[in-house]
Amino acid sequence: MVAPQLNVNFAGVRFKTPVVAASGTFGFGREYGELFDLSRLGGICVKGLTVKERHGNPPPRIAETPMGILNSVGLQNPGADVFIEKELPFLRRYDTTIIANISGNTVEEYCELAEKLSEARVDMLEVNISCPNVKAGGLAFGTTAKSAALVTEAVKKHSSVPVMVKLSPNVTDITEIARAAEGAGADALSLINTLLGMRIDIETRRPVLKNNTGGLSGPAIFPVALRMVWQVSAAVKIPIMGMGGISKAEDAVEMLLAGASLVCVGTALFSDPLAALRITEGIGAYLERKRLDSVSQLTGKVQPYQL
Amino acid sequence: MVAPQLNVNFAGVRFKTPVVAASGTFGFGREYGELFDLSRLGGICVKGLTVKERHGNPPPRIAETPMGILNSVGLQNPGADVFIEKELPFLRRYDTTIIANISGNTVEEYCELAEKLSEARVDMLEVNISCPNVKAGGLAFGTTAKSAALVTEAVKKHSSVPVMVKLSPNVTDITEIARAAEGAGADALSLINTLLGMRIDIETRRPVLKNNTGGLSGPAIFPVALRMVWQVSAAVKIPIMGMGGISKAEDAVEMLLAGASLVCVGTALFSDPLAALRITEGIGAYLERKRLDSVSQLTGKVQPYQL
Amino acid sequence: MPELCLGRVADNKKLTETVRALTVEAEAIARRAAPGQFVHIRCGAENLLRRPISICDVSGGAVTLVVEARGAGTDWLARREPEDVLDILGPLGNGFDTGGRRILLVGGGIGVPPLLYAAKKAAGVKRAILGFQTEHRILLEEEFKNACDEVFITTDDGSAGEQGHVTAPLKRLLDRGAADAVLACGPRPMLRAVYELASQYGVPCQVSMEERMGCGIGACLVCACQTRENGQLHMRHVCKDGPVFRGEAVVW
Amino acid sequence: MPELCLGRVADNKKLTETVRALTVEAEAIARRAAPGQFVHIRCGAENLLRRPISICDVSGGAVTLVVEARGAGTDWLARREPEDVLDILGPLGNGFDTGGRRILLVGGGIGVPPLLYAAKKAAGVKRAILGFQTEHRILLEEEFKNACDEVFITTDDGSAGEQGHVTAPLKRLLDRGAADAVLACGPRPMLRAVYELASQYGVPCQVSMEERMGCGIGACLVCACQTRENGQLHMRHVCKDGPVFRGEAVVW
Ligand SMILES: Cc1cc2nc3c(=O)[nH]c(=O)nc-3n(C[C@H](O)[C@H](O)[C@H](O)COP(=O)(O)OP(=O)(O)OC[C@H]3O[C@@H](n4cnc5c(N)ncnc54)[C@H](O)[C@@H]3O)c2cc1C
Ligand SMILES: Cc1cc2nc3c(=O)[nH]c(=O)nc-3n(C[C@H](O)[C@H](O)[C@H](O)COP(=O)(O)OP(=O)(O)OC[C@H]3O[C@@H](n4cnc5c(N)ncnc54)[C@H](O)[C@@H]3O)c2cc1C
Ligand SMILES: Cc1cc2nc3c(=O)[nH]c(=O)nc-3n(C[C@H](O)[C@H](O)[C@H](O)COP(=O)(O)O)c2cc1C
Ligand SMILES: Cc1cc2nc3c(=O)[nH]c(=O)nc-3n(C[C@H](O)[C@H](O)[C@H](O)COP(=O)(O)O)c2cc1C
Ligand code: FES
Ligand code: FES
Repeated sequence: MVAPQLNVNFAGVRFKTPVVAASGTFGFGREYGELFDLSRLGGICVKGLTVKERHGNPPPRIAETPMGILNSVGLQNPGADVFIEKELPFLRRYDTTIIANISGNTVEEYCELAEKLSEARVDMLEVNISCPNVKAGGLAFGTTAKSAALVTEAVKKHSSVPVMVKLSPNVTDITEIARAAEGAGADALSLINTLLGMRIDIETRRPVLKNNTGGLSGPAIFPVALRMVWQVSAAVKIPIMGMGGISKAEDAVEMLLAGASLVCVGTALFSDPLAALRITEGIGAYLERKRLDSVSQLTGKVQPYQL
Repeated sequence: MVAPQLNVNFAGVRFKTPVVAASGTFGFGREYGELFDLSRLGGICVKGLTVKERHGNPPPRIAETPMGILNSVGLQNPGADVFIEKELPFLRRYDTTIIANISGNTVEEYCELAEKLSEARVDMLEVNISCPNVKAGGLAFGTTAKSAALVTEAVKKHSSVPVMVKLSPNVTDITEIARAAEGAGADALSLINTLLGMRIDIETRRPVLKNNTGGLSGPAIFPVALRMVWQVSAAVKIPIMGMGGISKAEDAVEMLLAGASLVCVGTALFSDPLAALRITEGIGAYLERKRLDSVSQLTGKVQPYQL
Repeated sequence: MPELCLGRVADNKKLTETVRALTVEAEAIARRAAPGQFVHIRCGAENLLRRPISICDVSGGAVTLVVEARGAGTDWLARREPEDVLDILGPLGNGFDTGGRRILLVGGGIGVPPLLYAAKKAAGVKRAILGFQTEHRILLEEEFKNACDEVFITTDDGSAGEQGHVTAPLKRLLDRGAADAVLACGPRPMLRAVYELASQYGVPCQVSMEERMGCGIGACLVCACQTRENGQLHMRHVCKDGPVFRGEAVVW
Repeated sequence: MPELCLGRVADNKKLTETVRALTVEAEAIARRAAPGQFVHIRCGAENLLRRPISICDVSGGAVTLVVEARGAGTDWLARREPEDVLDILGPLGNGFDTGGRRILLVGGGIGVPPLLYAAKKAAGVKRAILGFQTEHRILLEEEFKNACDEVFITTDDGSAGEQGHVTAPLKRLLDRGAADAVLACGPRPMLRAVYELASQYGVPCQVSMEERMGCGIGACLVCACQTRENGQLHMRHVCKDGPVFRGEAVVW
């Protein structure tokens, strides 16, 4: 039998494998690039970019929770210009798909970022309207259908590359936001960003994070992420990049079956820096075992029970 | 030093200890009553009651997730009348506070339940507007401020005992719902109910739960629960019963510091049937170590960082 | 009345490539255990839920548990070593009624072990039909031969005993009128086939059902099993009302 | 260039009630390790995050890690036994600059071990001030005596060495003009006091900072440490830009 096809055509963009590094957990690839060849990844979502440099929130910025972590980085990044000048050329040396994750305080900032980064020829944009760790922008845009549509529409006008909108799980009905983004022209959706959480140090009576709250990621949130991908995939026609707690190939397969075309791996990299590669291999092995010749044959193939 | 006071006056109702068994995980107490003396509990929230008997959802109704479980019981219960006749007298033999958890398909059903159960002299009502496992009623009432207020107001009119409203975490802004319930007369709030989640069996390509989705509980959700209790306690003046993933005394202390006056223990009972007792002891030990003379001194005493 | 015990592992014996027999000292449980009952075992801090495992045998203050390593929890359990301490809740559930003059035990795969204690406890003439996939998966053959008057082995591939399913020897025995009661444990399709066959011959059949569990004691209502009793539908619970049900009560 | 290694535990020696010295065979890491660098260790499946532990010493293909059991992860680590295999990422970060004619090492508590390898690697005259809470918490006194020209011990309660903080002997040595460089590791308040004292004497001071970590390699940006360099504020990262920073660069 020929080895199963792992490549995916996602909103017109080619991914060598269905496994992508999640934004914010992978920086701009330099560090993980010292541990393995970045060309082995399907794609890289770079750290969230803003118009101007941001220093982020004060530390501590991370806390451990049962099978999860909380982070409150707060979009620290050198700004889009520095990224384009210093980081993108480095990433371009690798044969992998580069996705720029963008966050604005205003719709105008999103547009400016979209323009700059699509001109710089990243392969795709991921519009972050779901960061729980910044005051202005971020999550605020992601919690109503109206503002999600507004941002999406504006970004689409200013982008020459496909636009993916990253959804927040901190909402009553994620399908409503998903449909709004689709209606406004999004080429794809990514979900989920982190769930807002908190921990308190009972000795000091202080929150563990200096930002008081942070975003919950890791295996703990996997069932929520899977449910949301399943719901959203039934609600929209555009393809989905699924993430949230994926730490092994079996999780990735569940996510694909639930309706994702690609998966992102984030927090799992902290325990195992090679997690994305192991997951890629595991998906291949699963396909072989099931005698399927392409990973795309998994997408959305869960058979729900009729209620 | 005298042993610290563990009793709590909660919306006018006395609880011997701050540790209560969570609704749906404890049945009507008979089974756990074979393992320990129920009088050692601060209170018992009984299994969700409906007007008529309900058989619940088909099995499998449970799935394991990383540090969490999904359940889709679907409010199986014998109906309020049978409870009043057969179960309440049994529970009354113990010196513990009895809270009736009620779910309706309509506002009228909630009222009927409130009337019957408060006449039957349960100590308190917990109005479940947050069950993710039933089609009608349940969660639907808990996801908008308006419907939450509607149910609360109606139940208050028909209840002669204090009314606590149980909030869902599956919402964009839980403080909005909390304030609506408070405004409509709720005497207390309890949170959180389960987060909606899913798992898929990658061999059969079927959801693990026959109901497709289920409610996520257990340590995995603790950071989300803690954050919500913290947010809600800042938004309302009525007291809060905090729950979601509490499995040890330290978790309970965090929850109290975040703003809860009582804590519920649910899923932790499945790993350790004596969890509620161990948590009670641990809270006492913490108070002694910190030289505090009453558990109420913990409520809301987290010192957040100024942002 | 279930007990919560810390039981010391006295022995861990390999039965097949994936199946282990654990002997666990748990006096309070051993003393009360009835055939067909189970225990609910904590399998390390990583696994939030306990795992239900049937009581295969009781001797002195110890219970024998036969565990097949399938997933994370049973895998953990199968690796326990002598002197390890297990957190066990039991004995739980309603077991087999072992009364009757001529008892026929029908087990499939990992459903075989729970029948051993039933065989030992039953008073009458005892026969057992034990079905496995293949020869090297056969469990407890000697033990059943010691406890029963007659033992029939079937394997799916014919590598040992009779080739095929347990239903073939079952039918022959029922044809002979050799059973007053059938006690079955194994995968659901097998249980159903056994029950249906037995009921054709008017022989009462008890089946031991499996369902995913939470509390294990009847409080959380997750381990539902629908039954029809006196024409009425009920939602029963495997952990408390079962695991053993009358075959005709189960809504198959 | 960090390496991801599976390192075999060769030894686990008890140093104090809560502190263990683990010797781990990890050739690729040992070969490149510089004083002040650390490794990031997986501590069992229950702990999602790795734990950063400094390299205390290197000999042959093995690194010595001195671990204080404080929480879930270090507790797990401290219980590893010979032949256990550890998943280690390292060596990580920027270590100490051990150049200079007369080096003064100042360590507090579990901040003492990382200075040992610096003492061994430094060429000049080496002195060490090591502060502990109390006598039975003293770590590596012999080792430092072997590696340094002079060693001063302080304890908070005066049960051994000089009573008080490391700053007292530090001031005396600085008064004597006995140091061209100070290298410090310990709790943040101590680091700050040591840096401020050294800077009063115009002696450059390097400090090893602690922060909670995710990736450990500079990608996730969680381990932030604010610095002021050439008048400009920067958000640096302990895992990659540190753990060792110039005292005057840190925004205390
Ligand atoms: C009453 C009863 C008696 C049993 N007796 C035995 C026995 O003597 N020996 C033996 O090897 N096995 C027995 N089983 C089956 C055994 O409980 C499951 O194989 C085991 O729970 C699977 O856990 P895992 O960690 O290996 O699998 P996982 O897939 O990791 O389990 C995930 C979750 O699903 C549950 N689960 C998965 N499969 C089953 C199943 N078949 N039945 C119930 N829950 C399941 C687990 O308990 C756990 O909660 C019995 C089951 C029941 C209900
Ligand atoms: C560069 C560096 C070098 C270190 N070298 C050593 C050493 O050689 N020996 C030693 O015993 N300890 C050392 N530490 C401290 C050690 O990493 C912490 O004690 C350890 O992470 C605590 O983990 P835990 O599981 O015991 O605690 P938990 O409270 O369970 O930890 C929860 C989370 O907080 C983090 N955390 C808690 N305390 C600290 C801390 N003080 N610093 C950083 N993260 C923390 C943990 O890593 C984990 O992510 C070092 C820390 C850093 C940053
Ligand atoms: C440390 C950290 C930083 C993150 N930063 C970003 C970010 O800049 N932009 C973004 O869209 N998502 C960010 N995320 C969210 C992740 O991309 C991802 O959506 C989430 O962590 C869930 O996936 P996981 O459980 O695999 O980590 C961050 C997550 C972590 C843990
Ligand atoms: C099996 C199960 C059944 C539940 N049934 C109910 C119910 O009937 N009514 C209700 O308000 N909450 C119900 N819940 C939710 C719990 O009361 C609690 O809010 C939730 O499980 C979070 O707490 P925990 O993590 O401590 O379990 C149920 C939870 C579980 C696990
Ligand atoms: S497992 Fe809880 S009722 Fe059966
Ligand atoms: S821990 Fe990830 S950047 Fe330092």
